[in-house]
Amino acid sequence: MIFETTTAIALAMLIPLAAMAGNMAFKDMPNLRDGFTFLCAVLTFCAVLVVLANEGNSITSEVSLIEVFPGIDIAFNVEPLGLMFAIIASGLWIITHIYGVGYMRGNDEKHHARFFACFAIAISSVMGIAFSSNMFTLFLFYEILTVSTYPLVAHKGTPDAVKGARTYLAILIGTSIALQLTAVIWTYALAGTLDFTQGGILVGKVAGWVVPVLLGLYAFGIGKAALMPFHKWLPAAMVAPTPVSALLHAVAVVKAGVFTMLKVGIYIFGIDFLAETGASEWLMWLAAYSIIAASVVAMTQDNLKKRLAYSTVSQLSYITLGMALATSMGALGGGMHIAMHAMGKITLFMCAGAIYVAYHKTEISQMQGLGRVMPITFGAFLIGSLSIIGLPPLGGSWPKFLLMLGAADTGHLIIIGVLMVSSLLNVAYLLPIVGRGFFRPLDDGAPTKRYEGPVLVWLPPALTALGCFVLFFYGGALQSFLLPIIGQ
Amino acid sequence: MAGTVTPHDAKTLIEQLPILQVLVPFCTAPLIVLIGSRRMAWALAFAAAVISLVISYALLMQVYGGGFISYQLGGWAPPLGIEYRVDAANALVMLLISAIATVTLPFAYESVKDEITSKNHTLFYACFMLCYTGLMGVVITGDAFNVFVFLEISSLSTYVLVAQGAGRDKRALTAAYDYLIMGTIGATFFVIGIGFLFMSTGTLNMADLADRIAEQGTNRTIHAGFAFIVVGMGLKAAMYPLHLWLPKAYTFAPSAVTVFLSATSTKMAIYVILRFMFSIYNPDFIFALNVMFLVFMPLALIAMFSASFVAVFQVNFKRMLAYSSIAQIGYMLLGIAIFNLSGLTGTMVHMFNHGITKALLFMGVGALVLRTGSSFYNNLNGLGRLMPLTVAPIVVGGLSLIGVPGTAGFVSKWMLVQGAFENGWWVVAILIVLSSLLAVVYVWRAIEVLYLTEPAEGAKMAEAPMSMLIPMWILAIACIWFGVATDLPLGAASTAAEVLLSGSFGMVE
Amino acid sequence: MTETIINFILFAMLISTAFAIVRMTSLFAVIMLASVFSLLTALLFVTLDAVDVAFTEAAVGAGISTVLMLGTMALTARHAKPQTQSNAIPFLVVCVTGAALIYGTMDMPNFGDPNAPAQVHVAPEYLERSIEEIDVPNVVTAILASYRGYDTLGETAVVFAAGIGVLLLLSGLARRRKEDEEEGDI
Amino acid sequence: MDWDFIAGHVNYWMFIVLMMTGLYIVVSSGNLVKKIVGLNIFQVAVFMLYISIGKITGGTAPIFPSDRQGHLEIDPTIVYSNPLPHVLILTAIVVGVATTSLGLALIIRIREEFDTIESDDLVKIEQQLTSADNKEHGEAMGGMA
Amino acid sequence: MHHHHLILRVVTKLLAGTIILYALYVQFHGDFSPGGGFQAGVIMAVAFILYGIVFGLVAVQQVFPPWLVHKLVALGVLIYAGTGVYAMMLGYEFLDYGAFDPGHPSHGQHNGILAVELGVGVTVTGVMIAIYYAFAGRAPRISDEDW
Repeated sequence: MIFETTTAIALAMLIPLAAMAGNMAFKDMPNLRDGFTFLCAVLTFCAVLVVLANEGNSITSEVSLIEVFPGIDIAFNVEPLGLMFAIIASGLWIITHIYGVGYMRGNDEKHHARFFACFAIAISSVMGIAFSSNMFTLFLFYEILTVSTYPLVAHKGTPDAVKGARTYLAILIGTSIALQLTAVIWTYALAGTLDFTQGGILVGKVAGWVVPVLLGLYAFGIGKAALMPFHKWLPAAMVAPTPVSALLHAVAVVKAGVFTMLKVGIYIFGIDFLAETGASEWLMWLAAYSIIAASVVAMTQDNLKKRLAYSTVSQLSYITLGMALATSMGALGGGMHIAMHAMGKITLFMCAGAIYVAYHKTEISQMQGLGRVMPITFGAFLIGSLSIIGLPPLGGSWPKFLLMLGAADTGHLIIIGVLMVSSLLNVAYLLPIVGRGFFRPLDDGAPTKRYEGPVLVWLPPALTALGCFVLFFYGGALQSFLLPIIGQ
Repeated sequence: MAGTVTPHDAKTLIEQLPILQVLVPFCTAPLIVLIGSRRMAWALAFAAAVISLVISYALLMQVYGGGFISYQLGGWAPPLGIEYRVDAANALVMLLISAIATVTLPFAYESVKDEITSKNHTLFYACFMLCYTGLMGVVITGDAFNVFVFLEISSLSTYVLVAQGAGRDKRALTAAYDYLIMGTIGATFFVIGIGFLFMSTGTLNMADLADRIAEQGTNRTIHAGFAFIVVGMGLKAAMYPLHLWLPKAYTFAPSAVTVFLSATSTKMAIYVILRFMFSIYNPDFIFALNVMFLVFMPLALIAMFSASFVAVFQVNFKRMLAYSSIAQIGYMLLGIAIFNLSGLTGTMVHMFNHGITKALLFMGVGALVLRTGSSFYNNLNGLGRLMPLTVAPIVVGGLSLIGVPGTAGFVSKWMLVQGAFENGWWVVAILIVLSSLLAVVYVWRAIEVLYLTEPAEGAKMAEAPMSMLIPMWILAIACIWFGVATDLPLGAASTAAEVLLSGSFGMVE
Repeated sequence: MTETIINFILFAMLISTAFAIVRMTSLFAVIMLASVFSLLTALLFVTLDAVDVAFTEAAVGAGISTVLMLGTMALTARHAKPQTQSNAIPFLVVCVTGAALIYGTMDMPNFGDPNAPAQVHVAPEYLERSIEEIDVPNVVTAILASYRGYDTLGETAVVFAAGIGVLLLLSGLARRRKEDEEEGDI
Repeated sequence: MDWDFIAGHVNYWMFIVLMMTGLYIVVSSGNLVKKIVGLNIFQVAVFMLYISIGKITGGTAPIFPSDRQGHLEIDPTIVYSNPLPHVLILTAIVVGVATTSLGLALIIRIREEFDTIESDDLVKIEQQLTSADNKEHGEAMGGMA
Repeated sequence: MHHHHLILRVVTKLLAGTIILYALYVQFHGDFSPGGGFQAGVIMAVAFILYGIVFGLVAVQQVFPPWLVHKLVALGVLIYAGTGVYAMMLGYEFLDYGAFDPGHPSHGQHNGILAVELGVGVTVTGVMIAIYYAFAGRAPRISDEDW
């Protein structure tokens, strides 16, 4: 035990803030600034690992910082799902930071200091989300995350960027304030508490029509989970520089959304309570619809990042689906998918960024034959794609398997069908990109010499692609790590 | 008594605090005129504000947990004499007013220099102190007629202060005139209301009024008195649809005046409404309950939506904020209409939180006006990059105005929504959050102008002077601080709400 | 009975003055009639035993206000434009307010009733105690300056506020010497 | 409503009629000076109502007679009217004149700046100024408004 | 303004003095008969205003310079408040005139009332004259002949 868990949690949130301060202070010294941020990223990851070492997969009691309303504190605790989320986010921050430095420099973007400072705040608030022990604290950091990522989306300052950022903000703030906040306060008024509790806090406090309505307020209010029809912000946010899309819109922000969704399902309503009342049935169907519809839309996108964004929308709904199935297996599958999808999708985004840095291509139709000149990038892309599709021996296969088990448990055979069809659709919109890259001839006048872009840009996706393999072999371990969330 | 020597316990300074609270700023005004020097004027005013702030904090701490302090002016026991009564409800409002005065004065120093002709500066500060005195006097007093007298002190000086904007835009004069007419009608309505109460009870002391109304029950005269008091004060509070004076007055008044007024004067009026409703009339008063539901709630909701909607379409930052104020007053009235502990706490805490938030935002506009000479959006393009230290607090204020979690504005909206749910008024709860979305739109518009548009070619803009930045940052930090560490405003506000709901002054332990 | 008759005559004069003011467009006439209105009010106050108030109303309403209004008139305009806009809304406002007021009078004690709440609480105490405690013949002065002396301080402050307000609007603070003025402009 | 009630209340109604006349002048009149006159009438009528609260039939002004040595004499047969409303109204009158003087000073300034003291002219001028503002500053923020 | 009739000017001078005397009477006799500081202040101001109307603004401002008027305005309020503060310093409540003569509170009350009435009188005189100066200092729109 190097630190107390409490200290480690505090550090996990404070170190990114130090990184922010560092970026402000060393505004005009790029190497010092970026080096310092890297150091902070590593330290943050270490702090999270300390928590892991200290607590393992136990659920600890909460540590309260300050009481805001009577009975509502800003408070933190450790719990497997959150800890997993924290590990992924902080770990991937290191890689994304390296990548980000390469991308921003290679691409001559402006306002580096502001960019990395906002990035750090976002990470800090993700840590807050991961460790919050009640819905209020979670909501607080959820909103900070929205606000701090807004400047990142609007980073370029072009009319397009401003418009995209406006959509981003309007939907995220709009849903969270109008629906989620209402739901949170309503929950408080009904249950008298907002603490995440095994088995839920609403059990016995509420019945009838209120349950599905409240669940609906949450489901749509958690706009970051990009459940249709509130998914538009995600494609809109693709105007952001790619490191933002990679970490925030494949890992931190969207995962904060589905993470919240799982937390609500597991600890606010309680899986059993949902199963008992059948309140989540409609949500399950909506998630299923979202999975298929977003995949179909993804196929029509020519812009690579947009296609990936729609793919994300679809994949996020797997997690929502897991919660809505209202079985242990579903919840577990949803939880695992947070990790697996993160690893796969960040790889894809970083590859997209690498292509942009090296050849300034954004549209899939322009990427003919590029695989021949950047084989590592396209190789990583292939691995990422396969993981998303869910083929063994890649990490992405586990959650799909568990979700299918869950669907079988509850006898929803159609859902199993949906999962199958979705996998096929994944194949249909992801693999052609790789195919085009490797097997089509290069466009006329395109460079024929092998060039992958700066090392800082191609190495990170290669690493995460490797991670997809590794996760497959640790799938079982991860599953047992997450068991406490379903009370086992 | 005459001719007999009665032993008299000398009053300690602590016991004298309630009167000193008003007296310190009060005496400053004539002193400023007597001395007649501009720098001394500012220094005196600031010193008085600081002293008064300390006193109000001390008073609040004395009544924080309930109970009240009574001070008999002239040594005459009420109801014969005038009484000051401090409990959690008015101590909180006094703390707000004195805190705002304390931060406004440093801000005013440069702003007034810029916006008002130099020969008027001395008198301006005297007038400012009178306005401040009047507000404090209204809030602290336990005598119904004394409310009117101090109300007029603050109103008259307010009219003059608003008119001082005429140096920049002559519409300040008509704004002041309209305000004068509306304000005087309001004050006269209030006097009529007091007259009706006096006619039915024979007393003017608030506590005594409450006792006598409770004893003899209500009648039509008392009902009508209630209506006139609420309408009269509603005019002052810019309660929809009596708000017509407000946008012009706030838009054209000098920046420092707008800062102070927006944060304090409407809050004072709402406090008076609360005081009369709850402490003088009994909360159980069925008559009032109907009024809550039939009048206050719809008007509050209309105000929240219509004023926010109008705010969205303004091209002038300052005017936008003025409309937003009307909407925010709607929230406070809604809290009254919700009529339970959470709702009333929401009203009290929103008075406080919105006070600091709005003061901050108007200060921000004032600072921008000082540097650019305009508060129109299209003259403020890209200033966030040119003067980051000045614009950043504006963003904080904007977030608090929306009610983003972690800011002061969130705490009050939370309490209101919670109150609505406790009543089972979930439609109202949803309307509250929906109207916050309109706030997102109008606030974000300002933020986009300041940050995401390109500044004019080669434009260079200095940061606002320190005397403005420091108050702005203090308020910005307060906006965040009170959004997280809520025990001061929320604790006091919930005590205040309990006091009010118990229908008395202080609490019977 | 005589009092009632006098009251009625005064009221008739007051109301006709007020109506005349509504109709008039010559500001000079309006101001003069306002002055007459004040004088009539002062008379009414005397019949209601409020001599101090009558004195003040005469000095203020008929005196100061009239002078100020005439002064303003000299600085602005002599005639008001005849009304063009519709009177429906003002009339409605007035009717609603009036109705509320009349509703309020329904439970009022009779005029001059010695047992009205206002006469039996607080007021008799002033009359009884002031002889001993203050020892001045004019009870109004006793209350004004002592029992409710704080209101009067407030009243003084209102006058003070009006004074500096007018200075702020029209002239500014006078200085004793030229040098002061230069100091003020730094 | 019996006769007693009417006789006992007709005074109040008279004052209310006066009040409403005053209020009507304020609300309906377009001339700024006349509005102030109306305000005065409105307020004075309210004062009358107050003073009439204090009146006791057969009462007299609340001033004690004093004997030759200056000692106050108390004659229990004399009924004094209620002095409290008088005090309140003294204050209110002063407040009223203070408001009037401020209003008039404002009118003088308005006349100097706008060259009119008629509210409909003022409204027109202000509308022109506002639409000029909107024209000049309208296209802030690329089409959001 | 200077070609007013001689008689008017002589009478005004006589009248002004008388009015001031009357004002002083009202001021210091207010507790025995109707009237007090406020009325006295108004009457006192009228004396100067009358003088100003007849002899012109410049003349009256020489007698009673504006800066002095402005100081009086402030002074009056301070006299009033100071009376109260003095009582506080003696350990009593603000404005408790009983403090001035603890052995005989009604005497103290007397003194206190005189002091505060003086304060009111001074302020009212000052304010009324100041307002007159302010109004008269503006160029009229309607000339004398048009009246």
